[in-house]
Amino acid sequence: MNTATETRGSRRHLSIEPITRLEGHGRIEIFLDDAGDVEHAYLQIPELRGFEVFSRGRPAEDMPQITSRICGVCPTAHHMAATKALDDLYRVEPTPTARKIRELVYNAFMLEDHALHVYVLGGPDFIVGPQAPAAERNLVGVIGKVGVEVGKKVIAMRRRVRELIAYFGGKVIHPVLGLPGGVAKGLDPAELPRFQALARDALEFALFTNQVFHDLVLKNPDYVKLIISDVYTHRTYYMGLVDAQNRVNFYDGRIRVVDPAGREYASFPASRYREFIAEHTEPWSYMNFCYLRPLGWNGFTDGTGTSVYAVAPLARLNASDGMATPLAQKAYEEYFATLGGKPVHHTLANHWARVVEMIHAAERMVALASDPELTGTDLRTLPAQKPSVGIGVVEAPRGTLFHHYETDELGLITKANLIVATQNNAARIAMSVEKAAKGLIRKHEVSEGLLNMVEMAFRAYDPCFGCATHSLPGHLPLRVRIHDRKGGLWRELVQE
Amino acid sequence: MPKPKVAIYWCASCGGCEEAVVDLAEDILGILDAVDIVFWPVAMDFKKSDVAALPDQALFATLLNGAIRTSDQEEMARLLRRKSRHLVAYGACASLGGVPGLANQFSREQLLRFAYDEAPTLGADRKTRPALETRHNGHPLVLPELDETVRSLDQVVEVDYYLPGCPPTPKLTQAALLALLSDNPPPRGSVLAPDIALCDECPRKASKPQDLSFSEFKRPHQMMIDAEKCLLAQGLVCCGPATRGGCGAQCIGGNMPCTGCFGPTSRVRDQGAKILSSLCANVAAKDETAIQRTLDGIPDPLGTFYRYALPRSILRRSGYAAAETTPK
Amino acid sequence: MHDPNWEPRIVAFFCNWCTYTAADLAGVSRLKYAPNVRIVRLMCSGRVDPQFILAALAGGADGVLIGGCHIGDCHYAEGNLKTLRRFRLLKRLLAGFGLEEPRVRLEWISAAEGDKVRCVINEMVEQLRPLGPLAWGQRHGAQGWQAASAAITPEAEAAHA
Amino acid sequence: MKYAYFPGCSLKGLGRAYEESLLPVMERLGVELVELDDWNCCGATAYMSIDEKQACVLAARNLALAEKTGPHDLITPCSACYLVLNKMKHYLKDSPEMRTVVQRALDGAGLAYGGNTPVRHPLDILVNDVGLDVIKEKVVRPLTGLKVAPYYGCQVVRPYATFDDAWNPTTMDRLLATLGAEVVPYPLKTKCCGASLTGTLPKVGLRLTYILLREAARRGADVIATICPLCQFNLDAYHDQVERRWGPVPVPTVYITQLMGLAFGLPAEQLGLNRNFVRMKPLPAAPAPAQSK
Amino acid sequence: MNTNSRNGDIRIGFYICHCGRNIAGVVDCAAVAGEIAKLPGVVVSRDYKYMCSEPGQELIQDDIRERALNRVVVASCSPLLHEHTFRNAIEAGGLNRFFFQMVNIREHDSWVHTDGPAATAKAIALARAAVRRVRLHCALETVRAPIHPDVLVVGGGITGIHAALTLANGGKKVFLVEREPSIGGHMAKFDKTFPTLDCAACILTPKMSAVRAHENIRLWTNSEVVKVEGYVGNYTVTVRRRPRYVNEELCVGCQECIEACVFKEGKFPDEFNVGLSKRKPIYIPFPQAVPQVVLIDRERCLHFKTGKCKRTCVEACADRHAIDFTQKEELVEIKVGNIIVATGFKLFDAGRIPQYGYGRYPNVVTSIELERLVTSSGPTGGDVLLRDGRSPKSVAFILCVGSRDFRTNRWCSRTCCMHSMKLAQLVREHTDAEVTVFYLDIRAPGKGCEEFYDKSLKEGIRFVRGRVAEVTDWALREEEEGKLVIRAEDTLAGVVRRIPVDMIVLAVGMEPQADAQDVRRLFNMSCGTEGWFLEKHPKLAPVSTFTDGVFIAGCCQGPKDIPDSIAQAGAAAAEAMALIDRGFIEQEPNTAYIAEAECSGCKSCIPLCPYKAIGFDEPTRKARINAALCKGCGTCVAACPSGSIRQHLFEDDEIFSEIEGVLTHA
Repeated sequence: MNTATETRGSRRHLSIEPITRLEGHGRIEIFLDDAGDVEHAYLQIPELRGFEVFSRGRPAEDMPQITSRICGVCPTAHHMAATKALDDLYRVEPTPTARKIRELVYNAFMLEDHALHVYVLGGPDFIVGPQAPAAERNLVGVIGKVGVEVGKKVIAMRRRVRELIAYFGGKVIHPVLGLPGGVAKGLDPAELPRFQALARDALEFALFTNQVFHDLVLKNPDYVKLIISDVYTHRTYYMGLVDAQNRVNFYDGRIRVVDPAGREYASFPASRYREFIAEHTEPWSYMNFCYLRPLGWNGFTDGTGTSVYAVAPLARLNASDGMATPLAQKAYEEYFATLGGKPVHHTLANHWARVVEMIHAAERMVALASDPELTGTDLRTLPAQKPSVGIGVVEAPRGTLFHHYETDELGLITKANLIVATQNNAARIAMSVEKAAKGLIRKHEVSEGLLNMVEMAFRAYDPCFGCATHSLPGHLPLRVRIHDRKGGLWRELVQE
Repeated sequence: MPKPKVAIYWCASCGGCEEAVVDLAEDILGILDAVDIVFWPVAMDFKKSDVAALPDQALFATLLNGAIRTSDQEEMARLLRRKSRHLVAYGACASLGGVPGLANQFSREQLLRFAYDEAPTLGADRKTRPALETRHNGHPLVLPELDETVRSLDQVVEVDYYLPGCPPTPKLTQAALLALLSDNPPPRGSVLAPDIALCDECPRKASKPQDLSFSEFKRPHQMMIDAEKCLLAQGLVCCGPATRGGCGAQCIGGNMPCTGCFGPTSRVRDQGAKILSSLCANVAAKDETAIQRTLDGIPDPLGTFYRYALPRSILRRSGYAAAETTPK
Repeated sequence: MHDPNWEPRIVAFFCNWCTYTAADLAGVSRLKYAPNVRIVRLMCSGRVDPQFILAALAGGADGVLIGGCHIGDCHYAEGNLKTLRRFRLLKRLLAGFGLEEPRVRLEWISAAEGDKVRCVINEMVEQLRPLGPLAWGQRHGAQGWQAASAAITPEAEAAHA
Repeated sequence: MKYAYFPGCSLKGLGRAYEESLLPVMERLGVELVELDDWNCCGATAYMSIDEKQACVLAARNLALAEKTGPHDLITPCSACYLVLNKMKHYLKDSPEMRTVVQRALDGAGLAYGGNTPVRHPLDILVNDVGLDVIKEKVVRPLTGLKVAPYYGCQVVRPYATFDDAWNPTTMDRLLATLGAEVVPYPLKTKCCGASLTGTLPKVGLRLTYILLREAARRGADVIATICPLCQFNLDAYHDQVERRWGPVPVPTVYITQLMGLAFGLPAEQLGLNRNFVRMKPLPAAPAPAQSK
Repeated sequence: MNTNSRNGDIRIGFYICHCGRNIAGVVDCAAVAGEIAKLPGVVVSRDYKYMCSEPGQELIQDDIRERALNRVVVASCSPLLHEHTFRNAIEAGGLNRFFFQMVNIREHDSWVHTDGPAATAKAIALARAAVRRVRLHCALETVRAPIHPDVLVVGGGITGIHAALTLANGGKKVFLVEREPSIGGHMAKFDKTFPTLDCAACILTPKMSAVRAHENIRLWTNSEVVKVEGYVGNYTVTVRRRPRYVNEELCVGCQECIEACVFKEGKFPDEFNVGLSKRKPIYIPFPQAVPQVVLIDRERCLHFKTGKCKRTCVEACADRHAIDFTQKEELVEIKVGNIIVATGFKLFDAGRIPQYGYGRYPNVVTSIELERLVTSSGPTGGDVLLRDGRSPKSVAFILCVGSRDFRTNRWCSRTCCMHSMKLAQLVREHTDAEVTVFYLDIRAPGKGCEEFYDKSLKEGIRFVRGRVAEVTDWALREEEEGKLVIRAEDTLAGVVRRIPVDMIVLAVGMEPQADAQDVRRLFNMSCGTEGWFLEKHPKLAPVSTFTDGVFIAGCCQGPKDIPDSIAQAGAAAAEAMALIDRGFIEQEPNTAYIAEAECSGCKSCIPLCPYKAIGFDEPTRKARINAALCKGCGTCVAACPSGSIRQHLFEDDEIFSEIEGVLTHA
């Protein structure tokens, strides 16, 4: 690979390194035609960490802690998916108390993770502004825009929510609470008031965030135009976890898929995920691209004939019939009303959908925190059966997450398979990037602002290549490289 | 006088170490008063060239997290080493190799084979392999090559300090930065955490009997775990005695055993060997079969004792792994 | 294929009271055995820290032999039992590291069994031959633990400087 | 109880009476013998001394067949077979070189031998597996008053004294006592019967035979009990020549299994007793059943 | 002079010993010295003929002074042999005795290898390791522990008796523990002793009574050692004293009780007469028994079995009240500084060689049985008789029964030849029988023994050389009728003989005691493959064991005749006395210690210590090691999960550097 770098180095290329603020790394290669218009763009993921492989031989009960190391940003998602896979593996139901603790922790996690993206990772594009200089498009920039007080509020809220996770999980980054049939630690009733107060504040915070989003984004016609502009639009399938009433649920339920017209295409339990999901390999990327198996791989195409689907906030809202909590439901309705009904195909709408979900998560926290069963002492159902296969699913902030383990009868992993959020989105992300590039880069005209807008197409998914490349080791920065017709490198945008 | 410049960089990591820095929460503002974070990919837009342009030693310190798996990472590690007065291996992966270091038990080929030939969710086009160089629609596309092994940072460049933990706690992070900024920084090579095993600070220390011997090793899912009593005394494998303290016994606080993310004390060269040594010595059984039966309670010694430190262990990686290399 | 004049190198950890003495007896009895073994004397096989075994393997040994008193005969009552327990799990661990079975071996050899020293060493050398050099350090781009531990135990290294 | 059964050539030929008595007796005791399918020469006779390797391969084939038929011990009534098959097991264990020769040969025949199947002698099985008490129960016609000299021959206990003492074996003594017979102390239990010499050095061989017969007679034995077809034939077939040189020594030699058959109340002719040159006298009058208890 | 190791400048002296040709014959000593000279810190590197010699040691001492050495490495023989010598030497040279490391290139190299270059390479590797290691050595002080002046002697045979008397006469307090009810052992059963044919009783009895009488000897018969704790100088021994149901203090040995016993006649096989006579449930082992105290056989005594005995014995004992059915077994704990083990041997069981017909043919007897027959105090009053009372016309001895035979015992029992010739002569004295001795080789190396052999020949005893094949009772010829027939090859004449005789004597060899293995563990000794207790060195330390303060003497160490046993008894006594009179022992300071600040108090080490040397210090919540109790095995060091326990002389870094050293290519 070094040699390759050198030969490229010998070519004429400039590097303006624009893409950051996403966990893990990727690379985009853009090829221009003679006219200087974009002919093709490729999203490349250059890592492989091999979690499935080095999980082999490990005791299954260690998986929630091992797989959480796939991603330190959403460790709780992996931890929970793994834990649910263990429930399935040992055929045990978590006790009511345990289930509620898990849900409380999980919603708290969704809230703070979304908050992170809204205020630190994706948000700045809007809050600070797409055209703003790079150096300002970050937390500090956000603080500059909304004021230190808000900044402190954001930080404090995140801290408190994460303290709740840490209370149950021991640690907030890579928690340890999950065990088959329950959780390792219960809630001391003395702590309950603290968490109830927190839940209330969390809800207030979510609503405040909703307000901020309305004030800074929706009140700005340019932004709204941008969101619904065709450059950021793709007609694909959408996938998400829903409860019995087809309402959004992060922790549990059936997997529902709707087609580009918003009609239910499939609804299935996690155990059947292999029938609906398949991975496609492109020789030019380490990351496999997921598609709907029954439809077959039809390339990076949207609209009719596509087999590409999306996950994450936008997809979850599309795939559901509503939210399970009142305020979130209200926001949900406003969201679709504003954006022209279901399904919403606008990639940038992910940001708003994220805010809607924050409200939902906060409302769930309030409900759970006031549930008498939460302080119960019956924390575990001990496994009695010999293990063989276990499949678990949750909605990670970045989309549907599958953990699938097979073990020998000692419960040692013989086979593991993981489908993570960003992988589900990979094909659509690639398309979004190419479309944005085609739409924005014309006649050799490239500005950092334009490039950031290409980048936005990408960042809206809050893609986590740390996750996506769970199957890939080490990692590389994302580069955008623009090549001319002769294949020579024309411009390179690199983020180390 | 300008504030000291600090860089934070990641290699083969999960982003948890970034989160750990973010988890300084309000305190991050305090740190931003003391130092300039000039380079932090996850949260700020800055350029490699900015760093390259700096004179050597210009950075006061670099907190580098993640293990080393690709030559790009090695290149960045060297660059940052050159630019930094203090290079800090931040977190378990940089210090010890970390959980992804478990990949050292397998070969790169095994990793690729699963991902592209064997995974149950692969589609009709299974067995397509990513290629280092391909042409697509006539466009040349290249991918970096993966190293055979995961390496800890000090196996690539000289490291001045280690900040252990998966991830390090905000408390330690802050303390570390302050220590480095102080007039008499700790001696080079030191690990910026207490050099004493976890039991010292474990809230359950007193509940461990003095004559503990193991007639059985239990696995956490097989039993109800007493929330007060020493986990070893409950027959669970807790790596606390062989693991550096300083984390505040968080996992114990979560009522689960220590898995060793802070690595060994300075007196130990191989964390796994040591925990194995002490656990086994205290097995109660006296005859071969009984001993075997007891030890069956630890079905995966490698994964259990080297959860974070395989690349940094004495043997570093599996022999099979070395035996099988990816066909080019 | 490896260098034809390659000879297996075995590091042996012998307890002072039984096996080391047995090796002395082998000498006094002028028994002849393969010169491939390097004996490190410890007071008891219970002192054999698994780290020593790993260090030997990583440091260039092709095999490691641990010798102690027979069970029940330990000069320190039960030191050898502790060795046995460690050894059992260590073998499983080393299998995980992909180390061939014959490379690490535990033998109970009493002070009287000079001939057993001869047999065991000869046998082990023959078992190692077909396996070829372990060369763990080179194989893994490390000079074994010496490089690996450079930073963590600076004082230890300084001592060798 | 189930065993793989290797009769060997003798039990189908000269030693037919042995098989004729062994099978019904074992059946009485509820012991199932499954004759090996397609067994071949055990490799004994002169073969062993001419080409040891090939002899071993022959033996090994039988053992391989036995292993194929299942996890049962192999029972070999003929002392020669018993010895050779056991010898083979030791060879395979001790001599890597022999192991390779044999394995290569077996591969050729699509067979394999793991060295597991134990090779056992009926005497061993009767005393140690079946047990004397079980045998006692089956005795309906105790051999009370019958004086028997137990003769083991040279091969069952030497060199592999697996189930009895090499110098002073006693299993047959105890078995005979169980049948109600009177066991005469017979110091020549394991002396050579001369069989191996009668062919080559008739003089020497015959003398050995004579010594065995005479000592049995002097100690008042009505009959010599044996467990080896070769011994039985040798002690039974040369009475004429013995008589010519030293005068008559009319002691018959029968198989232990034949005596068991009688004790179990099986008719003499079914036990092949009529095949003897020197016939055994009919048993003394049956005692009252009370005594048999 | 720099005493403390690490940072100071290290000046190492390396010395390789030729040991005459012992080492130099195989290892190229000069080459080794040359290689080692190149190593950092090595300022002197020499090879010399005999390092352990005066001039050899002076060589080192001069270098220490003139070249300011502060570390010394000697490559020669085993440290178990000469480490002490060299440590003393460098100490005398003004260096702390632990700035020393020894390399074993004789026992572990030159003596076991023939390939010169390979042996030389090995020597270099081992030396390099030692040089790396010695750099890290620290100055240490040896610890002195006092020695308890009392001695325990285990076994009351002639060996134990002599050892006890020697010590007692030297003014030491001795505990003599004997398993049997009387001391005297095998020798007490003998009629006469070879080659002098003087009466065994006459020389043994006085010594036995001397033991009884000696003020410095505590004699405990009917007793066994059950537990031994501690170490040289400070052993704590537990002795089980079995009840004899007769009070030793009160019994005067009048034996009236035996007369009075409800059993009018002896009914049970008499152990002392190896079953050739009968005794009563209350009895005295033999007339000269010491102590002269009767005892009651609980298994056989009516009182114990039925409770319905008239207790005529008690009446007979009258006002002496010596008989005490209530006696209980007691455990006594004693403290001693040294232990002499003289537990003797057991006779080979002739039944293990069925072809000799022992047990089947009544007139096949063992040598010890015959010994009792020829003794005037024996069951037959000294008449050698067949079981049917006839006097034998012909007697044959079979030698090496169970000895010099791979199927039984491989060793020569050393005494059977002479013992059998003695018996043969006695048989000739007592009867007019023809005597034939079947032997493999006549071994008569002892003083006066060869002469004794000549005497036997002169007296017309026939010797046939050859291992007897079998003994039977079937006759081939007339003259064999009704006799035992020996079949043997006469290897001198080259013919197989059948020899009919009336009586056959099996000269059974000696074997280790049945419980030798338990006894060995009890006293922490080793056994040779044959099962005899192992001496520390076959030549230089024949009565010492690998456990300091535990000595062995007599036949428990290997077959011996009486003079040799006595000699060893004296030697062992002298060794013990030497230690006692020195008053203290020096202990290796190889103890484990805890780096206080580093210990996390995880308690993993505490249960590991067999000596309870590790405790938990509640105030500091850390482990603490009591150096006085630590024996330096290092098990806790290897086990300490945080590496916070270290061991003097065996520090982790020292061992790592040794490993590194043997593996570094030259």
